[in-house]
Amino acid sequence: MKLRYFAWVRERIGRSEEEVEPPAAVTTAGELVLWLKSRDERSDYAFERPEVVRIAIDQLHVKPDARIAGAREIAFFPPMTGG
Amino acid sequence: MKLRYFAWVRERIGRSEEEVEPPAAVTTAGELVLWLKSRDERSDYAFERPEVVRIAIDQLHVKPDARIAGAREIAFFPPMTGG
Amino acid sequence: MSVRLQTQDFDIGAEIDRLVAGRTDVGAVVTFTGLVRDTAKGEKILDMTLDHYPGMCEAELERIEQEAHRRFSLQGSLIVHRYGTLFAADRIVLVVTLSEHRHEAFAAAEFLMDFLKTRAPFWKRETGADGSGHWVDAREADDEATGRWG
Amino acid sequence: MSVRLQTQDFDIGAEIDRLVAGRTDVGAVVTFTGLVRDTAKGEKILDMTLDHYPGMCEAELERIEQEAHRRFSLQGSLIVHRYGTLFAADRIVLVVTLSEHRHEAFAAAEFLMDFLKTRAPFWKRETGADGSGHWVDAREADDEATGRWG
Repeated sequence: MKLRYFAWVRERIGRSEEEVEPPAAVTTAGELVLWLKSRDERSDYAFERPEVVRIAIDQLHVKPDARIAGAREIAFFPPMTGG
Repeated sequence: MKLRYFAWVRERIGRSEEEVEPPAAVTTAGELVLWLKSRDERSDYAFERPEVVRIAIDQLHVKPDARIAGAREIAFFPPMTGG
Repeated sequence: MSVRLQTQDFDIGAEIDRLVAGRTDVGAVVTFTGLVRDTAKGEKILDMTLDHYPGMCEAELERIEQEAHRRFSLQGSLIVHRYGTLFAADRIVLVVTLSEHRHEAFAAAEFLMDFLKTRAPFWKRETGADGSGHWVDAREADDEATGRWG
Repeated sequence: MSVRLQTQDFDIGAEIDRLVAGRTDVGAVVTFTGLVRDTAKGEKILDMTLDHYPGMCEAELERIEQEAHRRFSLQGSLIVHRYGTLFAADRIVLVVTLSEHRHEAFAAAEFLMDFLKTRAPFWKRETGADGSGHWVDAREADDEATGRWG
């Protein structure tokens, strides 16, 4: 699946997108965050406070308990500040 | 003092303004309405339901119990429908 | 703060530009524009004529505007109201409010319109499709809207 | 109903004219325009860059707009949002709502802005007077404003 990062989440991770294949045990968006944190220091820093990072699966806002099975694109970003 | 009429109050009375000198016993705007009603049929018709006619003394909205002593201009008109 | 009564049309974009010109502290601009509708209570309307009380109209609108600036944190405001005869889709009234934040600008614009509707001495006369004229009745909903501001 | 994301400026008067063109049943037009302010929390701002999530941004704004049409009696609406780098007094966002009556147009415009602020994937990065950039923090007041719509 494709992961996308925006704003300071992107800056901390150091890339705007990547393809990942998480292990089968990773079933929710929240578990995906924990798996990414365990992967490297930059990701750990980006998700330092996972509760402030927003998640969208296939361009729809979701909560961390959302299932990721079948997702094409999962995005992580800070709270929005448009308008 | 000068009286001014607007919208259907003006049409019913048949003039847009006039100079009047009410008797000394007429001290409030409400009493002025009663005095006008007693004067002629058209005024009586204009103030058929005095409670719906709005009053302004010197271009300020007032209630019928407002004193008219010293007033330069008293206006009578229907509820407003601007905007 | 300013109030204008006029027979001619107004340009919403140009009015906003004039209010904001030279300022870099405005965050929110809200406008309300009232238009003439071609039907009223299911009846077709040919035209609408706005009668007003010159002098008191301006004074009352200025009082309403001052009250809005007392109640809300505003950086600027404008009220333009037309009078005379207007036709379907014509602009009748424009209210503009400027503020640092949007809630103040929205609330102030709605406040101005509610009070304008019930306190500014304007009266509408409509001409129906059969050529007959009649004065528009005041709406109770407008009095209620004004009442909620306490 | 329409949603547009663009880097270029917009013309508020022209946008209203396009929405109302050919209609004679619209009574109320409300617009909200958001502008770049030159200070934030007391600090001078040189410029502001809007990052966004292409695709989701349009989809989310369309969902917000549909929800507004479900909740309010609207005759039309428009959301235009710019992205890229903007400077003090530049226009950022425009919301326009059309309705027969003013309260619906006001409520819908405020609803659209509240939801746009908290749900549309845009992020502001400001450059301070010393040249340092920082991402703007989300305001709790915006979440509260969204919460009040239930």
